[in-house]
Parts: sequence; C-alpha cells; structure tokens
Amino acid sequence: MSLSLLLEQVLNGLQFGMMLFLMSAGLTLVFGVMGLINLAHGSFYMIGAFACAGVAMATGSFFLGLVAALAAAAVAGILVEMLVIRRLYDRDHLDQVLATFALILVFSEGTRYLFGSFPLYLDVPPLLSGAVALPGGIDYPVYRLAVIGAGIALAAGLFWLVGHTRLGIRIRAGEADREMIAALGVDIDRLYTIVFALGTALAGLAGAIVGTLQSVQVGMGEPVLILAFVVIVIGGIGSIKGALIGALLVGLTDTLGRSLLPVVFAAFLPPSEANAVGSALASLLIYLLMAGVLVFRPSGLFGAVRA
Amino acid sequence: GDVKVGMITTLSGGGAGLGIDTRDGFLLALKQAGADNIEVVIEDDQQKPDVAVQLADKMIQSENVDVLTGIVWSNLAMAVVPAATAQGKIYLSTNAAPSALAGKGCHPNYFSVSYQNDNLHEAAGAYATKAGITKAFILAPNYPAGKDSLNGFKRFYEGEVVGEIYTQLGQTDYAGEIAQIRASEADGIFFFLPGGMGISFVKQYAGSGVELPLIGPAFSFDQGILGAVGDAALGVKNTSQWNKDIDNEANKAFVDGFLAEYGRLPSLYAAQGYDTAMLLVSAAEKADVTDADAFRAALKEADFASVRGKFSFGANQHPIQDIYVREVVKEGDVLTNRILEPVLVDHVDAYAAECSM
Amino acid sequence: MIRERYLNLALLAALLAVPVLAQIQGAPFTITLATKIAIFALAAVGLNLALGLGGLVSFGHAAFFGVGGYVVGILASHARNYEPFLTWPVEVAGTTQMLVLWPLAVLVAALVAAAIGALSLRTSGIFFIMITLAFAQMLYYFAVSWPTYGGEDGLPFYLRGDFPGLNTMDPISFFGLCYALLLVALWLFHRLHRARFGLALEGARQNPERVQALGIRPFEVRLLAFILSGAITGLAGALYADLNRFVSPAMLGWQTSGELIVLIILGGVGRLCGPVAGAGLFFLLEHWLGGLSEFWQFWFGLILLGVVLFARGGLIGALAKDQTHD
Amino acid sequence: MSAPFLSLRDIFAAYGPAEVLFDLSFDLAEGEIAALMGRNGMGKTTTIRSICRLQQLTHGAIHLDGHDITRLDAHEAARLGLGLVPEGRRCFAPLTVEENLVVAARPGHWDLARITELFPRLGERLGQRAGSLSGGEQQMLAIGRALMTNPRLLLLDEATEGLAPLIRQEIWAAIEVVAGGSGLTTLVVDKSLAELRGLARRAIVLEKGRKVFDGAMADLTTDLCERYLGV
Amino acid sequence: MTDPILEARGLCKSFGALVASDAVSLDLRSREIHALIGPNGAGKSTLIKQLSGDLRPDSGQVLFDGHDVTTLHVAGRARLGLARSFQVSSVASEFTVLQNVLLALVGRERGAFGLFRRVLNDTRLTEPAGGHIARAGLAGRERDRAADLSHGERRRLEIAMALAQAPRVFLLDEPMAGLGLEGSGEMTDLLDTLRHEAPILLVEHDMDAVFALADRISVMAGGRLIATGTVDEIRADREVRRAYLGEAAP
Ligand SMILES: Nc1ncnc2c1ncn2[C@@H]1O[C@H](COP(=O)(O)OP(=O)(O)OP(=O)(O)O)[C@@H](O)[C@H]1O
Ligand SMILES: Nc1ncnc2c1ncn2[C@@H]1O[C@H](COP(=O)(O)OP(=O)(O)OP(=O)(O)O)[C@@H](O)[C@H]1O
Ligand SMILES: [Mg+2]
Ligand SMILES: [Mg+2]
Repeated sequence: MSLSLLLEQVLNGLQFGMMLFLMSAGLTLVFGVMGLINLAHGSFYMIGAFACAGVAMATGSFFLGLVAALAAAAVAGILVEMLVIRRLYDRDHLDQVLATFALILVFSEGTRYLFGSFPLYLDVPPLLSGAVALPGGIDYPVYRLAVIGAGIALAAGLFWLVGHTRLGIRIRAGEADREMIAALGVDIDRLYTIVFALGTALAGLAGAIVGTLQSVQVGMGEPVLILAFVVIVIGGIGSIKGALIGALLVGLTDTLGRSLLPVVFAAFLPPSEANAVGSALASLLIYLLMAGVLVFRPSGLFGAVRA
Repeated sequence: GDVKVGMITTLSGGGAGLGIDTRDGFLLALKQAGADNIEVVIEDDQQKPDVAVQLADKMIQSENVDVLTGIVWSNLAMAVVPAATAQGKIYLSTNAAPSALAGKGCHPNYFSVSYQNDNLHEAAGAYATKAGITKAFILAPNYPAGKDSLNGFKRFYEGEVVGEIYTQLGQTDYAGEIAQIRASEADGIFFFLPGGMGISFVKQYAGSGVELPLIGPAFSFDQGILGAVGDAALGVKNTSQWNKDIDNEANKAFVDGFLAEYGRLPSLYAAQGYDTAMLLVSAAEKADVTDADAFRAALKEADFASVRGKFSFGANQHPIQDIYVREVVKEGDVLTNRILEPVLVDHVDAYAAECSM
Repeated sequence: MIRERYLNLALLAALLAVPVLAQIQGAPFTITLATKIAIFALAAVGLNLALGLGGLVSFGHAAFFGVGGYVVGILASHARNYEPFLTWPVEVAGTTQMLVLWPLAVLVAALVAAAIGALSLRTSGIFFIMITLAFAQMLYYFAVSWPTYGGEDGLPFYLRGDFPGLNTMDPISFFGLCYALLLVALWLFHRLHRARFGLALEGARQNPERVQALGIRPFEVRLLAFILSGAITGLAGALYADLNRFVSPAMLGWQTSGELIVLIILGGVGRLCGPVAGAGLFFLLEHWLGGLSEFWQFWFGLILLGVVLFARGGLIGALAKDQTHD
Repeated sequence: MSAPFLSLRDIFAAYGPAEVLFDLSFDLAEGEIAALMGRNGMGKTTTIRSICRLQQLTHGAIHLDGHDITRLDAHEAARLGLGLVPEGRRCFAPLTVEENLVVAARPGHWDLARITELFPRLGERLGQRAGSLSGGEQQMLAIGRALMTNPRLLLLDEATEGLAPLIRQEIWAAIEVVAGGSGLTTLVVDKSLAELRGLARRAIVLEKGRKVFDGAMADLTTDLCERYLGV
Repeated sequence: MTDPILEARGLCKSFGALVASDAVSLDLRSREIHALIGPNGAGKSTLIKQLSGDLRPDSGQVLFDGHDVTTLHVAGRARLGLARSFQVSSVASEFTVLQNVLLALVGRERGAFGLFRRVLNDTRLTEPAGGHIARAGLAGRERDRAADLSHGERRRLEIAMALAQAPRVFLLDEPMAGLGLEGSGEMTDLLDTLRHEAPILLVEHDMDAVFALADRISVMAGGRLIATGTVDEIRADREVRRAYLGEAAP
C-alpha cells in the first residue's frame, strides 16, 4: 500500500469519525448528559432523514429539507418526552429501555406507513456535489468536507452549551438529584424537555446530513444506534470531548482496519483467504476496541472515574 | 385440484419492500389466472430466520399447506427449506436460491423459479469480459452469499482481478473502499451489495470523482430501489433474467396488470413472485397436489408462460434461462432499466452436476 | 406477596394447560408457540438472575443463547454427517443425545460467561451494558463470517436431538422437556434468591461499598451470578436450536439480547415469574397481531408502551398486590 | 400584627399508607427564627419537605407571604423565596463546588464572594468535585448553595450535622446577623439544644407527627425537654 | 500496656496538591476508645478509609494484629474483623432493616458452601440479628424498608450492622451524627459497653460524647496529627482550642 493511499485512508477514517460524531451528538446530550437511555435515538435519525427527503423531493431544496428534518425530529422529541419519558424519570432506568424499544417499533412502522416500504431518494445538494483536489493528489468529495465542518461546528456548540452555560450544569445536577434541583427553584421538567428535544433535533439533523450519503430507509437508525453508543462509551459518558475523540477513534479503527487487515494477513495467508479473514476481523475491530478500552479504563477514555 | 399455499415473506422492517413486491406479484398472477382453487396464507417473517422456521412449522402443522413459498433471503431459506422439503412439502423459491440447495442439497420437493444465486453474478462476469474490462475490482459483503457472488463472477470473467474486497455486512460508509479502487489500476468495478448497502455505495461512488464503469447484479438497480439511488445510477450496466421491456404477452400482461393494480412499476421480485404463482397454477391444473409424484412432475414441466419468455427446469430443478444485461435509463422522470442484450443464453447453474436427483 | 405466589402458579399452570389442550384439540402449532415461550422464558430466567437480582444489565446474553445453540447445532450436524467433530488429539464424534448436548451447552456457555464476566465486571452501569454488548457482537461477527458452520446462512440439522424414551419431534414431548427445564430453572432462581447468595447479590446491587465493608466481595458474587446466568441462558439456546432444528448468527445478534431484556422488564424485573409473564405476553401479542395487519408492529409498539407507562414493576408488578418484591 | 410570612394550616401528610403528620398548624412571622424539635422519626423532616412542596399533603394548606403554595411545584415554591438545606446534604456529587453554588443562584445579598468569605474552605476547593469533599465541607456547601438562592425563608434540616464546633458557632452567628439585617425568616432543625436556645426565640416541638409545644424557647422547661426530647 | 490491635505507621495520602494524610501514625489498643477529632477536612475520614482499605495509602503501613494488611482489600479486612460505620449512612435501601443486618451476618460467615443455604428462616441468623437491631434502638422496625426510615433511624441501622459483624475493631465515623439529643445519650451508653467487646476508633464532632467516652484523644489538622493525649490534656491544649474547639468549649 502506498503512502498516499495510507494518508487518504487516514483522512477517510477521520471523516468517517466525524460522521459518527454527527450521528452520536444528539445521543451524547440525551444519554451522556441527561443520563437517559434512549434506544429510539436511531428513530429520530430516521425521522430526520425521511423529513429531509420528503421535503427535498417536494420542494427541490435540500436546505429546506434540513430545516424540516430539525423541526420534525424536535417536535417528535417534545411529544415523546412529554407523553412518555417524563413519566419514567422516577422509575427504574430499565423502564426507559422498554419504552424506547416500543417507540422504535412505533416510529419504524409509522414511517413505513407514511412513506412506503421502499428507500427514499435524498442526494447531495448541487452546491456541495463533486470532488475537489486536495494537496497530495487526493480527490475528495466536497460534501464530505462539509460533513467534517458540520461535525466540528456541532462539537464546538455542544462543548459550549454543556461546559459553559448554566443549562449544562443544571442538567447534570438534575441527573444527580432531580428533587433537590427542583427544590432550589429550577424547572427541571421543562429543562429536560428542551434538552431532549435538542438531542432528537440533532439526531434528525444528522439523519438528513448523513442520509444523503446513505440509503434513506426504514430501519436505517438501528445500526446507528449501536455505533453511537459505542462511540460515547469509548469516550466516556458525559464528555463531549470524549464523544468526539471516541468517534474519531472508531472511525479510524474501522476504516484502517478494513483496508489494512487484509493486507496484513496476505503476508502469511493465500490472498482470498487473507481477504476473508482480514475483513472478518475488521468487522469486530471496533468492538474489540471498545472492550479493550473498557477493560483498561472502566469509565471510558474521558469519563469521570467514580469514587 | 385445490392447493393451499403458505407464503412466508418479509413484510415489516427495512427489507419489507422486497417481500411486499413478491407477495403482490404472486397475488396478481393468481388473480389474473382466476385461480380460485389456490388458497394463500401469508405471514411476516420479520427477516428473522427463527421466526421463519416457526412460521413454516405453523403452516405445516396447523394450516396444512401443501406448498411453501415467498422467502426472500438466503439465510432464511436455509433455515426453512431443508426441513420443509424433508417433511414432504413442496417449496417454490421466489428469490433466494443458495448453492447449498442447488448441488448436493438438491431435493425433489424444492424448485427455484428465480435463478440460482450465482447466475446474475456469472452473467456479470461474462459481460465484463465481453465489454473489454481487463482489470476488474470486485467487492461484496463478507457472508456466504457475498463469497458466492465473487466466485460466480470469477467463474465467467476472463480478465484479471486486480482487487477483491469483502466489506462488512450492513456497512454504510465506503470511502475506504473507493479510495482503494482509485488507487488500483482497475478499469471496471463489479459489486454485489444488496439493499441499503448498494444505495450507499453507488451514491458515494458518484460523488467521489472516480469514473470507472460499474457492473452489478440487478439487485441494486431494481425498480424498487432505483428511485432511491437516483441519477447516480444512470447508465450503470446490471444483469438480470427479467426486465419489464422483455417482449412477450405474459410480460405485458404482468407489467400492465401490476401497474394498474398497485400503481407502481413492478420489480424483479414481483416478476419472480408472478412467475412462481403461474407455475403453480399450471401444475395445479394438471395434477392433484395430493399425488405428490404427479404434482412434482407437473411442476417440473414448467408448462406456463413465463414473463421472461422461455423457461425450463434443469436437472436440479433450477431454471435454465437467458440472462440479460440491462442499462439504467430515464423514461421521462422515472428511472428504470432497458435490456441491452442477452449475455448468457440457456444458462445452467454451476451446481447442477453435483445434484444426484 | 401471597398474591404474587398465586399469580405465579396460575401462570405456570396456564403455560402447561394450553399446549395440553392444544394436543387434545389437535392444534400442534399452539404447542410450538408455547414451547417458544417456555424457551425464551428459560433464557430470561437466566438473565433475570444477573439483571434482576444482581443489577447486571447484560446486553450480551445473546452470546450465551447463541453459544448454547451452536453447541447443539455443530455436534448434531457432525452426527448427521458422520464426520467427527475433532480428530486430534482425540477423536470426538458428533452426537444427537440431548442428555449429552445439554450439559455440554451449559458448560460451554458457563465458560464463555466466566471469560466475558471476568473482564466485564470490572466496569459497571452503562459501561457494563456496552462491554457485554461488545463481546456478544464479536461472537456475532465471528459467526457471520466463519464459513465452516454456514456463516450468515446458519446451520440446519433437520432433526431434533434424541431423548431416551421420547420422540422429540413430537411437539408435545418436546414441550414437556422444555417446560420441565423451565421449572428447574425457576426453582433454582427461587432458591438462590432466598439464600445467602441472593442476599449478597442483591445487597451488592444496592450498595456495593457497604457489602464490601461487610466482608463480601461484590466481584465474586457477581461473577458467580453471571456464570450461572449465562449457563441457564445457554441451555435455553440449546433448546431453541432443537426447536428450530437450525442455528444461525441471528441468535447471537444484539436484537436477541435486547429482546431478552425486554421480556424481563415486561414481566417484572427480579420477579420469579417475570420472565414467564413477559415471554408469554410478548410472543402471544406478536403471534396474534402478526396476522392482523401489515403494520402490526406499530400496534405492538403502542401496546408495549402502554404496559410500561401503566404497569409499574412489569406485568407481575401490576397484577400482584404488593409493589416490592422479595 | 401583620399577616404571618409562613403559615401551615391543618397539615396531614403520609408516606403511602403510613401517616406521619397530623393536623399540624403554625405560623412564622417575617424575620422570625424558630426551632423545630422532636426525637428521631417524629416528623420534622416531613414538615420541612411539606413546606418545600417535596411532600404531598393529604390535607391542609400552606401559605407563603400571602401566596397559597399548597398546589405549587417545588421549583415554583422555591422561586417565591424558599431556601432549603436538606437533611443529608444532597450536594450534586459530580459537579464541582463552584457549579454547586451557581447552579441555582439568584441575585441578592449572597454571592460567591460572600459565601467563600463565610466558608473559606469552600473558596480553596472551588474546582473540586463535591462528591470528594469531606463530610463537613459538603455540609458547608449545602448551606452555601441554599444561601446563593438568596431566600427569604431558610429551612435548615440538620444543617450543622458533622460540622466542627467552631464552624457551627460561626454559622449561627451569620444567620443571626442576616435575619436581623434583611428579615430572613428561618426554621431550624438541629440537635444541639444549647445552640438552639442561643439562636431561636421560638420552639415548636413534634411528637409522633403532632404538635405538642409551640411557644417561647424560654418556656421549654426541663420537664418538657425530658418528656419530648429525651434529655 | 497491651500490644496495639490496629496500627497506622506513617500513612501518607495526597489528592493532587492536597496532602490529606501527612505521615500519620496512630494505634488502637484493646478495650479502649480512641477518639479522633479535628476540624472539617482535617483528614479524619481519609485516615479511616486507609485503615479500612477503601483507600490505598501513598506510603506507610497498616498493621492489624501485627500483620501488614496495607495491600489487603476491604472485604478481606472486614473478614479479619474490621467493622466500619460510614459517615453518611450507607445501607441497602431496598432491603428491610432485618435483611440489612442479615447481610452483615452473612458477610461474617466463611466458606462458599453456605452460599446456597436459605437465609430468612434460619434462626441461627435471625435471632442474633434481632438482638443487634434492638441494641441499636430499632426494635419493632425489623420489617420496614431501610428507605422508609428517617435519617436518625438509618444512622441506627448503620450501627446495628456494625454490631452484627462482631468485629475485633470498630472504626466509627461520626456515629452520633443525626441522632438527636436522646439518641446521642443512648449511643454514648452503647459505645461505653461496646469497648469491652472490641476497641473503637471514634471520629466525632460531638464533644460531649467524646469527652465522656474517650480513653485517648488524637487531634488532626491539615492532614497531620497535632496532639494525642487524655481528655484533660486535650481539653487544656491551647493549640487544639484554637484550631478546633473554640474558646467556648466545655
Ligand atoms: N420515604 C418514606 N417512606 C415511608 N416512611 C417514611 C419515609 N420517610 C420517613 N418515613 C417515616 O416517617 C416518620 C417521620 O420521618 P421524618 O423523616 O419526618 O422524621 P424526623 O423527625 O425528621 O426524624 P430524624 O430526626 O430521624 O431525621 C418516621 O417514622 C419515618 O420512619
Ligand atoms: N478524592 C478526593 N479528591 C480530592 N480531595 C479529596 C478527596 N477526598 C478527600 N479530599 C479532601 O481531603 C481533605 C480531607 O478529607 P476528609 O474526608 O478526610 O476530612 P475529615 O477530617 O473527615 O472532615 P469532616 O470532619 O468534615 O468529615 C478534605 O479537604 C477533602 O476535600
Ligand atoms: Mg429528619
Ligand atoms: Mg469525615
């Protein structure tokens, strides 16, 4: 493998990591900061993608679609929080698991009812299509560069929101002791609704942005869910920085693993076998990474070590 | 005589489109044939093998069906078919036809009306050779069907394979693979990435600036999915045993009927469902299903007008048929395929010889 | 409390009565459905030990379920092919004897649980959820891409194993076996719950620091619970393989793990018959709704949602008089 | 006499089937410092929680500064000027000391500077996670956090538990100063009779959820103390 | 004089720049109550945690009965006979009072075989458990959930659990906290008899109790041991009055 290909793969890995970060940004907020296990995160991702595809098809404007994605996912988030999640805060955490599992079914089949069983069309807007030449002779799709930009912007926004506003402090306080923060005069219910809706809106936004590169179909959110959990857990719960680094690590591991492992195995196996073994190993690499991180750092890379 | 059919197919979740088309094509055929002696029970397998097995048990034990059909996915077929045929039920495949059931594992009660899984890949190999591609880059997911597909391609491809990649099942990002393609000296790409994987790959490939020709089996360019792939698919060559422009009476009746009945263009799966039902109708006219030998013989005659034109069964009860190369084109606003030419004529699958039937 | 006991007895009686009636009426599929419920209940009883009593939310129990299944699948398929499973260092032939396969499945699942548990139990809370998922996913991807035993296509073996004196292909006999094993597991669960072990395990869930200061190492108690839990779930996997005469990586997938958790929450976490109630409700609903509409999962989701919102402590919790379990 | 600042009327409260408070009524005037006393488990904390709207009442009404707060949520009541130092500290363990202090701060006399002046230890530890503070430091933090909301009614439930004698003296002194200066009304639960006598003019004594004494601290005879407080 | 049962030798522990234990050496002999007092944040709980095994010292040694237990884990030390009460009540809150005390009794048992024996109707456990509960002043509340106890009642449960461990050494971190006047009196009496069963290292801010009970008093400030002596010596120590007691001290 040539050096420039290797460099390009590193770039691809970073880029994929950014995409993962986009997909997990909403979950970082809802799960990492609010401490709420939301299995339906992927459903909001799907809602965003479908809303964007639907509006983009109807109006021809991808950017209107983005707005629709944000709005649809936020509204769905507000409804879900007020009708379902709010009743579960003082229950066993596991009830959230069951409730959000049920929501996956409702959202998936509801979407299929509305949009049909076939994948939808959603493409990169003309403004961002095509490739540019990067130094080093790499042609790189413009849209992917835009995704990187969006990821950085989101990371910065979240970092500021959680680390530097009272909102972040209050959510974390609410997670530690809901009753006490209410007794101090904070309307924690409304705060949670807002933050939950923000989280789902981010999921919807990611669905729209990443959906252009992937297939917009029912069930598209489920693999995202697992990946997003992996990312957040590797980084350490509650840490935006952790989620970002976790995402980049996962992206790099996955992309490089896929392209390098078969080459490595080819050194001592016949080529087609090396291929199969290498890519089999590559598919479990990120889980290996997660298990390894957790075995050595039981609270993730940047997680607070619990006393 | 009367026949009771159990259809197990995927009607919910991400893969539902395929099952729904299968079902709709099947039911359309029964309707058009006026076959009210054929009763159909339909169940959703959720694309889960264990659920499929249990549904098969249910249909066999409680519904007393004579014939099973409808499964879309190879892994579900592997779970259901051997047990069902062993219990004396007829299984007519509307899609999945894994090699394990075509060679040593063939069975008198098992008929594939679609193809043998490798067929379209083999045709792609043959077409790549014919189209003058001398250095192919090939990729497929890392699971049995993926391996079969690359092997099928290589079986008929005479050029050099300069790159061969197994991707992950369910993978969504292909930047890494595309980079490898760009860095290779390939002059053509063969890929088998069913479902959402293919959509993602084609979209991302289109934006990457790499401009080598793509060749693949019909799955990623079939009617149900083309709309989602969008213009990125325009001009891509893909192989199929059927297309809506094959010129014969049966096909015309099918395509027009489907459009009229469901308001959308039919897909490959719908065509396969349709043919399966037609085959069944033809056999039910000739023999009573309670007479297993006669019924099997009637099925094997394949005395029905296939939407593909000529159709017959080989020794292992898989189709002997022509396989075409199609091109994605736009008709008005609608993306669809048109046939370019047949690549493999009267094609017999590679496993027929191993079948000791 | 009394009422919960009656409720449990009623549930178990119903689970037995329905297939027996179905047998009399000649509705074999009802028996198959009951068998599936019993098997998943068994798997969930295993998980309930770790999750309900120990608070160890394992999102990777599919690993043990699948491993149990593959033990049966692999050995049974070797027995059918007459190819030995191992030729070196000793020749090991395949087998279809359930009485050999079950202990083997339990043993292998327990070993896997010991290995996964020893590493995973260093973490806690959500990290534990995720690390168990990670190990299960590794097994899943391994099974998908390992061609020897069918990979993603899975491994059919056509006939159920043999049990002395029974025709296991007869649905009611096979149900009887599964039901009996479920009862044994429930008894074990009950017994452990009331024993010193259960006290220590539950104590470690509520307050590990305290338990430690009392001279009990949470890690040891939890590891033991996790191994027992994995072993029971492994046994269920073996039965499930036999029910379907087929194993596939889907048994190892995260959806299976999730389903097991859902069954327990649905029935009532930590409650003796929670898994039975949960599995019963889940699969009956699935079966009943599945035929009604193409969008049955939508209604299914709504019903599950209703249960979480309005039935505190799961089905058993809502029906039993007392709100706490002990 | 003006209307009472805080008034409890015929309060009944229960935890599930277990009734804890029975027909409890009392008033506090603005600027008054009162002590709520009674042995373990007699209902002191339940009374405080009722005032803060953390405890549902089965009957009765609570008024704060003329507002009926009986049906308000905890955060609404708090915004009317309730400051709680809860039993058992309940600091937000994962937050830093500074975050604990500012999380619900409202403008007024007490700000970060004044709190760190009152508790220099907290000033030295602003960046430390509250969960790793020593017991006494956490208690200081709980008091500081309540003061930062600049309440008009301060509810101290065993607020000096685990504090060194010297610090306790300082806290009582500070409260006296504020109460005198800005009319801060205070209801204290504490275990040291001697210290309460020095601080509060008024005593309310609970026995099994019923009020058995309400009057001047001076009238709390040794006999009564022995009967209801066990000393 | 008897040999010390528990001994700290030059324990050092820092959190970042903060030195919470600065070469602390101290011992506990049989039949004594050794009180440890000092301002908030002086490092008393940190010392207790190092003795009990919750914290590993940066340097120094902990000796139990002459054996070095510095690297032994918490449960191991508990099994050797070290009982600890927590500064903030730490109980299994979903369990009943009885179950909590049973848990303490079970922890004391050796060997794994007993693990599968029943617990709730085993009179070898329930009878002594009842005794410990009564002794801590919770008689009649055996079947109440720990979560439903009032603050003071939970403090008592904490003590009942320590009693049930039948330890060779008690490490009690502020046992009087939250008890109220009557309760403090009762607890003082209880500790007074307890010292005959096992020596007590007592951390407490209730000076009435400390002066009434302690055989020896050690005073910590800023992570260092600044004085050790009898009640009268400490009471008279000017440094201690300035740093901790205040001039108004009794
Ligand atoms: N969450 C609860 N559920 C049920 N009962 C409770 C609960 N909290 C307290 N109780 C009971 O209510 C009674 C009054 O409790 P409360 O906490 O008000 O007492 P207290 O006077 O503050 O006691 P202490 O001095 O111990 O803090 C006690 O008998 C207690 O057992
Ligand atoms: N994990 C930690 N990280 C940082 N600082 C800590 C940690 N644990 C304790 N400290 C600090 O060490 C000092 C000693 O704490 P310790 O709990 O031993 O005090 P203490 O003497 O028990 O005080 P109190 O009487 O208030 O309980 C305190 O200032 C505390 O803030
Ligand atoms: Mg209280
Ligand atoms: Mg302390």
